[in-house]
Amino acid sequence: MPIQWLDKLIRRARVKSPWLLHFDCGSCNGCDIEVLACLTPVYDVERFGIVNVGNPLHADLLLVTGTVNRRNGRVLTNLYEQMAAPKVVVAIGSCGLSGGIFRTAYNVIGGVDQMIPVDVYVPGCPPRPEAIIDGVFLALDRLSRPAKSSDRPPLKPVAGRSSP
Amino acid sequence: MRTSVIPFGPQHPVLPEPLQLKLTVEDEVITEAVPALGYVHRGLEALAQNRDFHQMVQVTERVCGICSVLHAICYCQGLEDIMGITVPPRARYLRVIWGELLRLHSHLLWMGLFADSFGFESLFMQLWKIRERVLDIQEATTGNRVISGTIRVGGVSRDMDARQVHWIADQLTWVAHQVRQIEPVLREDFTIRRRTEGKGVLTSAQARELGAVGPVLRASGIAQDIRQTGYAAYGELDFEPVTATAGDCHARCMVRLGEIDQSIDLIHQALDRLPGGDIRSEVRGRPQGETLMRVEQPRGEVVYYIRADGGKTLSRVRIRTPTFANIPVLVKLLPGIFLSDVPVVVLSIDPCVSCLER
Amino acid sequence: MNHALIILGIGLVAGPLLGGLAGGLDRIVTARLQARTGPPVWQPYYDVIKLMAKELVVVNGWQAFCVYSYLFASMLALILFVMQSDLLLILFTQALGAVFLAMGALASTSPYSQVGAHRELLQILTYEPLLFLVGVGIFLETGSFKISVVMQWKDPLILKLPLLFAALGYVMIIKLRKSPFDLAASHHAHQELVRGVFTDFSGPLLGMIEIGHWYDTVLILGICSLFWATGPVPMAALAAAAYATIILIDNAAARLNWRWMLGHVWAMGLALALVNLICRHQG
Amino acid sequence: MVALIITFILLLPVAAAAGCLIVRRDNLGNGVILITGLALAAAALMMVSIAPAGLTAAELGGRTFEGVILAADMGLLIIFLYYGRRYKSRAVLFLSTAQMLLLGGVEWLRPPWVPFDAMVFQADGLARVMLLIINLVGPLICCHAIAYMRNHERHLKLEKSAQPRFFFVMLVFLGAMNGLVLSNQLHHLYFFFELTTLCSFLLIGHDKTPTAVDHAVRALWVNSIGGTAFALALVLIRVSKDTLDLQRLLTQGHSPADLLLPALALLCLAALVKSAQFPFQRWLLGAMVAPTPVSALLHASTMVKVGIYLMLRLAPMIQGTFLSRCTAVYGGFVFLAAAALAVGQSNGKKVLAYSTISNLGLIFACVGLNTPPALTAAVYLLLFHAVTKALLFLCVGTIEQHIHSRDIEDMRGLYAVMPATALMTVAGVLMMIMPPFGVLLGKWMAMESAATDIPVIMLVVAGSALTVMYWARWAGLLMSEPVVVPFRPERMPMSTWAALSVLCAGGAGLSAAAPWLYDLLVSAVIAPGSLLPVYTVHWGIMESAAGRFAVFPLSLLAVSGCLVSVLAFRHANRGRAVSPYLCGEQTAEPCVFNGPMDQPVKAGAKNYYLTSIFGEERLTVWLNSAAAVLLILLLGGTL
Repeated sequence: MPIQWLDKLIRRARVKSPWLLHFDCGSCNGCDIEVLACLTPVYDVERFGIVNVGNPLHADLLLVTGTVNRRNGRVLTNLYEQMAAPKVVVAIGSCGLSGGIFRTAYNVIGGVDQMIPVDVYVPGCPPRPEAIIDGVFLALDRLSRPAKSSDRPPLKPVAGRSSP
Repeated sequence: MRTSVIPFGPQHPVLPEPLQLKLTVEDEVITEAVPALGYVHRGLEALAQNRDFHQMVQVTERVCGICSVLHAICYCQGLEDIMGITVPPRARYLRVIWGELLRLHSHLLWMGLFADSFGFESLFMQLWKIRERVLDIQEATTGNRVISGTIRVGGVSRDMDARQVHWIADQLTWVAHQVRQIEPVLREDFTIRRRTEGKGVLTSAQARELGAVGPVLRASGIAQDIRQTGYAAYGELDFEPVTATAGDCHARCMVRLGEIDQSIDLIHQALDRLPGGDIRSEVRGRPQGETLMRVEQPRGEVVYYIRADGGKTLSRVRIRTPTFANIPVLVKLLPGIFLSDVPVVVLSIDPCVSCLER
Repeated sequence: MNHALIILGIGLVAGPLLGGLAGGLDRIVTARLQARTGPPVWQPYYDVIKLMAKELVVVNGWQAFCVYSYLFASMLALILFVMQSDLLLILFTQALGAVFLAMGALASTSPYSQVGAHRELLQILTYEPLLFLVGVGIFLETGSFKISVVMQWKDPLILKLPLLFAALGYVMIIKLRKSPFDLAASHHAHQELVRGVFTDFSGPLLGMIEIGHWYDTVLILGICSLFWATGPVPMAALAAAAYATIILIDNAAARLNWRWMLGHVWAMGLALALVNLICRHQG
Repeated sequence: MVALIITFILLLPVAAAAGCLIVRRDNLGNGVILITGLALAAAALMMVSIAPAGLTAAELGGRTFEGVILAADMGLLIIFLYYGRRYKSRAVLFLSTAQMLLLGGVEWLRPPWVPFDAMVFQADGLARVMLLIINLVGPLICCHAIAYMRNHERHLKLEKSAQPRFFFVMLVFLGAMNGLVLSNQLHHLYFFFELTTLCSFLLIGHDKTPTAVDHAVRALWVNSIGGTAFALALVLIRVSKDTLDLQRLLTQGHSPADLLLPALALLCLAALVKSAQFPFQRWLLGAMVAPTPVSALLHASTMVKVGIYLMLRLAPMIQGTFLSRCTAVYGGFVFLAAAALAVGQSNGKKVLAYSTISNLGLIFACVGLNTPPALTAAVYLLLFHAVTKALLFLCVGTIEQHIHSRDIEDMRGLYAVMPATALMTVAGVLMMIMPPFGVLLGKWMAMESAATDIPVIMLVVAGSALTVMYWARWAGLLMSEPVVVPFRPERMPMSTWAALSVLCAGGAGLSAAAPWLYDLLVSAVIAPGSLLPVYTVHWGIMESAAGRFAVFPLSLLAVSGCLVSVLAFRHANRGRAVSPYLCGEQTAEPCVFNGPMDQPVKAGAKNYYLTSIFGEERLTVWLNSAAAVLLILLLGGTL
């Protein structure tokens, strides 16, 4: 009984206190300024306990914008691996989803899910702050569920992940 | 004296964008700074070779989300120059309005990040609160908050009615009032001056030599603003470049503060004189020829070189962005300052890595 | 014996209870000052519970040693305070905690952590003399370092030691990690050092540091309240007023650098303390 | 019984020293050293357990003993003259000649007169504290030196071992120290004082490298200033009083009309020189070229404490004088100044040297304050500083022989290489700055007693903060690299291991036992009369009118807290290991990130030494000048 109660408390705390790490892979800044706008007075995500911690070791939530290339993909994987479980990933914007308008550019591998497992996709070019907040909440839903190791497929080996 | 090596970026909370600076530090004084780029490089210019030149407008808007309209304007002006298209006066005025709105939101955004870089979080919040109003105007007039998508070759794709014109003027009056309230803080506050004055000083000779552009150049006392060339409708509007003489971070902030007022004034002027008529001329045929087009972005002068061989796609689009021009300045300014001033100096050139790397 | 146990319990509980509450109020007040709504008042508890339930990710095992020692020292300092023990001993104990935190940060090789640790040490260097002089000032007024004696003192000390109280203000700003002196670690990571000393702590260890910080907050506010120790109401009022002032300063100032902090706080703070002490006791 | 122990404790080291010189075989020599050490320790402990007592002149053969001492004095000065000529040091020549003239003068004009019932050697409270330090710490350091010197000579590739000579001097030094603290006649004390100077000179120059010789000569002439001041003081006292007997001088007290006060000021100068206080600190810094056990024994634990010892002896005589007050401010100043210079150092031994000077300054300040609580603080600091600093010096010596560097930066992540030594170093550092350990207990007492003196307390609080700064960063970086290896003591010789662990455990144990030491030892030093004790001790809590330090409860809590933290450490090592934060560009190699052009770059922060603020070159001149001004004030004030 106390265990259940504690478990409930912990899951509630996880939902109430998601700390986010924002990483801009190869975005045009459009999504990034909208992510930042979420923190500011009009949207104020701190209402929900969301804090931009800027450090993978502290974060629960990885917000990724932009397309992935070999170089920033390496950084992305490094950051993801440094985060402590339970963690969720939200890909933001058309580029983060699939590569978007840059999909065919020579230095673009594609969306974020080419590198790390993505939990929530937020479409838009750029998505509105409301959409981003909504995406975060969908991700929190996932955080509140008991984590199973099967939820996390091992990272796919992608060229460029490790340093040459 | 012991030296430390610090990677500053690519993921760093001070820089929203991935840019790495390898800093060599002695007791928190920078002795060497080496920038490492390439995290955002997508290969945009090459996309011109497999998109038609109309589609390419959307791509240029996404060179950078903060400078989007002005990239599109520059690109379209280039093509209009090649194809000999005259843009209707109303479209030229609308371009000015959107361009200046963009400058307004970009400068407010920068100012907020700048405040954050020296740890003045409440100022960041206040500035971004004002900025939201500017984004509201953008959204009301273009349908999108950040990337407007209204610029077309030959003109613009959206018009605004008289009611909107009125509303925009009202909103801008509010913005101007808010900015005036914050201005004394940025100008006078002891802690801000302590953190910005005398930091990252660039003399006018250095600015010329290193090829600085935009507010960085103007803060070093050189009154150069590409808008004075009179593209779009600027030739018909009254304005003077905002300059400062100190050449330090505080001066750069003051120039941008002045430009916020200037932009509001320009939009008011443009709204007052907004002519009637069409918003887009017809575009016929395929472009052939080459051109070099310059436009003043919030971060400074952007240069587009466009070459067309008469095909559906362009054979070359080359973009020299303002941040690209200002990076040598940054590398020059960093050695000798304190580690705690690195974010302030880096942000004072308003780096846009997405522009820089394309 | 029973009495002592109750006091011990109060000391143990007061830290998380009051400290967390103070943290929550701080976040709400700060948010309001920034035209935002802010999180609920119990947000710090959510944060800590979440952190404690996270995966244990470590850079270096010594971090755990140092964090536990830090928390232990901070708890001990507050308990000694609640037990109305010797003021200097309390100050030494809290310094012990601060040193362990810096040592924990030094245990990681990340330059951010290392630079943060050094700044933390510089902060200790900056505020320690002032904090001890506050103790000395209280001693010179009341004739004892024991808080039990100070608590029975009839006159508000702030009337006799106003300049020393101002010097304590510097200490509080530094100790509570507020602008313009939040150099080693800021509450929200937008500074050049990411989170400075906290950078390489994660999950449960970070949660424990947060709890330690609650204890520190209560202790420093407690020391501040000694300046009007005529009863619980004026004590609480003085602490609340000081805390509110510091939040206000935090929101109206940019972060300065450590050179300025060291020079200014030593010059101003020591001068204030010296003038006050000399005026009262050798003039 | 007492006579036996005193004779034993004085003669055994000398005999053992001679033995070392004669035996010249490693194992046998080592055995002699170890057995001597054990015997000395036992004798010192026995001395503590019996009532204060002494040896009178009659028991020592009266005038004959005086003659022996005088001859030895002259012999010593002739040796000084010889070295002065050999190393062409005019200062040594001049100062030694001056001392000879002064001594000869006093002998000729008014020969010291020692009545048959006068005490020649006396083991009172203070002497017993000193005896404990000398005979417990000293032998441990000698024990450490056995393996150290073997490695040292292997490293230097010596053909003929200089070890017999080394241990000869070390043991003679122990005897000299014992004699010094037991002497009751000032002119006897002078002899032992000079003998320690000679030992120090010989040991600093032991390696015979040009630097070593240079620094040894410097130590010799600087200390000769102290000797000269001492000799001059002897003359002055002799001229104004009819006795050189310390006990009698104390009971007679002083009257402003006579020359006693200037004489005391001169003795104070001698003490300051011996304790390497500013502006005489350079000899001690130079002395760091000596093998580390020498630094530990002479220049941290015992010889530099002679100054303190002398001042503590004289404290009752200068109570309430300007001299005393001036010493307090001066000591406080040195505490701050040396701590500031220590911040700017990355050389481990230099940090230790400055820290020693700094702590001695604090003790001088306590003696200068000259109130019973302050003197208690001085005795505690004396005791615990000796143990802790010996440990730290020996640790640095061990580390230096292993990694061939004494630079703090090179000790980064030492835990992975030398876990046991690294841990003991950290323990030593924590003992220097943290409650509930003894040094901090002393510092707490010092602060509580200095609180009424505003200039002194200002200096002390500032110095104390600087102290925390330079110690904490050192302790922190020993654990710096990622620790992956399980705990595995490195291989070190039994003698090294024994010395380090006994010192470490002893320091911690003594700290916990500090309240009992008060009743046992310390209170006897401060209040030999019928004064009320300064501190009351019950349940291991020391309480005075001004404050309360719960030593024993805090020690218990500290032990339990430490155990919990160790469990946490072990638990954390089972957690998932990640690389430190390097902005997302970390690589598989520790502390290497992908830098510009995708090249691996070694990241890393070095310590702040703040040389622009606390640099030696920058500050020393100013600090020396300030100290000289204070010193002139101190000496001039007595005239």
